[in-house]
Amino acid sequence: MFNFAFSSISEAILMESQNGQNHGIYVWSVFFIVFGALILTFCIYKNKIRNLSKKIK
Amino acid sequence: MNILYFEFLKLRKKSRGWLGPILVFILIMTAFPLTVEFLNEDLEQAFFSILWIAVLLVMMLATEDIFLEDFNDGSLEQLVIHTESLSFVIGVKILIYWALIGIPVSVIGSIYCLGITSSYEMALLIFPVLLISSYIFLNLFCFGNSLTLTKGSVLGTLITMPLLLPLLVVLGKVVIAINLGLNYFDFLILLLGVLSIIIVTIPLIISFVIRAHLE
Amino acid sequence: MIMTYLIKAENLSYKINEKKLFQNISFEVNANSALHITGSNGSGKTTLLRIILGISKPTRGSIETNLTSDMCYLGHKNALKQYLTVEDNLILQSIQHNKPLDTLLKDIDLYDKLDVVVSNLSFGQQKKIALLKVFLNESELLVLDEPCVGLDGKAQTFLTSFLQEELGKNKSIIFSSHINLNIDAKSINLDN
Amino acid sequence: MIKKFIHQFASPKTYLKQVDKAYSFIFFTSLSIYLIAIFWGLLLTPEDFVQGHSYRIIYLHVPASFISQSLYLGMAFASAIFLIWKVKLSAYLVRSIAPIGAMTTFIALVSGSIWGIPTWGTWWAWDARIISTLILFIMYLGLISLHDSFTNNEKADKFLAILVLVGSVNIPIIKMSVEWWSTLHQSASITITQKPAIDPSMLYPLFASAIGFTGLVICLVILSSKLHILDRERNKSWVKDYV
Repeated sequence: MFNFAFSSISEAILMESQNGQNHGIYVWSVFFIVFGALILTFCIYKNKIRNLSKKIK
Repeated sequence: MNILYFEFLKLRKKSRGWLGPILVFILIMTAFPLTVEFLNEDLEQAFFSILWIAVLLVMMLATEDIFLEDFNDGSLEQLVIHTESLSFVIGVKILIYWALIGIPVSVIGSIYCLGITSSYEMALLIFPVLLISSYIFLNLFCFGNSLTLTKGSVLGTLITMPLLLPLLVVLGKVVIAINLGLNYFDFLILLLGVLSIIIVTIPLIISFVIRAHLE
Repeated sequence: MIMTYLIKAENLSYKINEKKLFQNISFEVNANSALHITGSNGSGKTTLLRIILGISKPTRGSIETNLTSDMCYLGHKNALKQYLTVEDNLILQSIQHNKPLDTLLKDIDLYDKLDVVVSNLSFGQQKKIALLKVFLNESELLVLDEPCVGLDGKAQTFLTSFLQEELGKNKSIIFSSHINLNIDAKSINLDN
Repeated sequence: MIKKFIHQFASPKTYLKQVDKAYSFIFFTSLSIYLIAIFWGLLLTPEDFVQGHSYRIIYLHVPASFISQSLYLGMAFASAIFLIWKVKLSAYLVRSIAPIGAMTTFIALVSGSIWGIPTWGTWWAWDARIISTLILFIMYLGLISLHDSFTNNEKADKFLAILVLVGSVNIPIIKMSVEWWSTLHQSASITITQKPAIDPSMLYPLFASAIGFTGLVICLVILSSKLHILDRERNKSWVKDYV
């Protein structure tokens, strides 16, 4: 259960499946989209709150 | 009784309000065959989807300024002050709109249906469905337009259209049911049930919204 | 005779978007009396009238009414359908076509305008038609928002004398106006 | 009684103070849970027999789509409280949840779409759940534009709450109807009533990622509501002290 499913980093990036297709591109693009969206939203809100606080002061 | 007559008078004398949507409906239904190849089969396949969308669009256009005019000229204020039940008046208003726009559109829709499928049975069966669905469309668009009263009907449509999708699914299924000779009356009862819920609730919600607008 | 109030307001305040419009307005309107609401533009005269009518709710304070009939209200918007004729508009306002109406129409020079579409009339003429409802009212309380705007001198005197007459008929009036009408009225000012 | 209690407890001022205390705790806990869960799910769990490695998208996709619907439920709940008890705070919450809901729905939509390429062979299928997610996305945007189109905020709050409630009645109907219309999507892998259909070793990280993602989204809602409250109450004296 806690063993790596991949033996090397390049394998983890490519994620070659049993049917021979490389699924890495899908998995990692979703990964970056999700994290990108999260980070972006956090940054936007933090920034907006900071600007508004300055204005109110 | 008075309210019924007043609303009738208001709409009947405004021909762009009721004749306009009907003519637009006829135009859409006449224009669509021009976009498909001149073969009856193609026409028949596309006909019903065009029909439902056309009804939807026309009801959207018809309700565009249903409350806006009364709001702008101050009639709504008078209504709120003088009537016991605002929701009843709103219900009557929607009924009049249905009688002057929904019913003619349903009749014309069935005639087009007869013309394209050349089946009397189909036209006959589709008529009540058109009547009920146009009434439901009207109610929901009225709700959307009452929310966005002064902000234009594009926003109203944007927030109402998602609410209408289930109805479109049902309408699609009705046509299949008629074609296969299946449980048509079950669908009719389903639609009637939905309509009876909507007839009661939507005017209540709209009257709440309108009071909030005037506040 | 026991004086009972028709409308009693206590400490009314109103806010829009957290901004104060007016605060702590109190008044009482009895039968046979008039109340003149004054104040500069944007001081909340119309809002106060709408609170009295029950359309808007005050942010703070209370208002009690003691009426047996609907109020008769004429606001900035005259509630006329622009695309209908004067006659149809009168039907919509449940005004019967009878003798008193005819004499009234002659008094305000509108007798020959009955079958004219409202949008073809001038602002003042439209205002007069809207006022017909006030002239023929059967309410205890008249609420008028700037009734004189757009009226010519003749119509203004007609209106004032009508209102003064109404006061004698056990009716009350609440109105807002920049012009001082010749009516015996208490007045409150909304400016601080 | 209840009304008084709610009003006292749910003043924006106390809300912000409480939330500020909890914020960093929620943020760091859920962030670490989420990172561990994603690491576990993306790199440690075994390959799926049918879908290959592409199934790993489940750890990113499912939490987002679960949250996007729960947020709407939360909005409906807050709207009801607002309309019944006139609690201002819940009106603020409804408005501040909407953009976060739109964001998570967007993530669910895009990740599902990408997941569709290897598994269904197409990035867009006229499938029930995709359609209802798309509709949900549009509804969120509609809610935001409805609120923003009014300059009188009190009115906007009321209309938004009404629309959210009407929509909350309609969302299950939309889901049912489009499901009835056609379906291609695999049925939900985990339901409350039935035993889960996937292997526990794949399930635990899924739960963990759902919890972590929920925590992060809660943090976003906190930030969004803070922004909204400060904006709406900027003329009040406590805001100046707070800032």
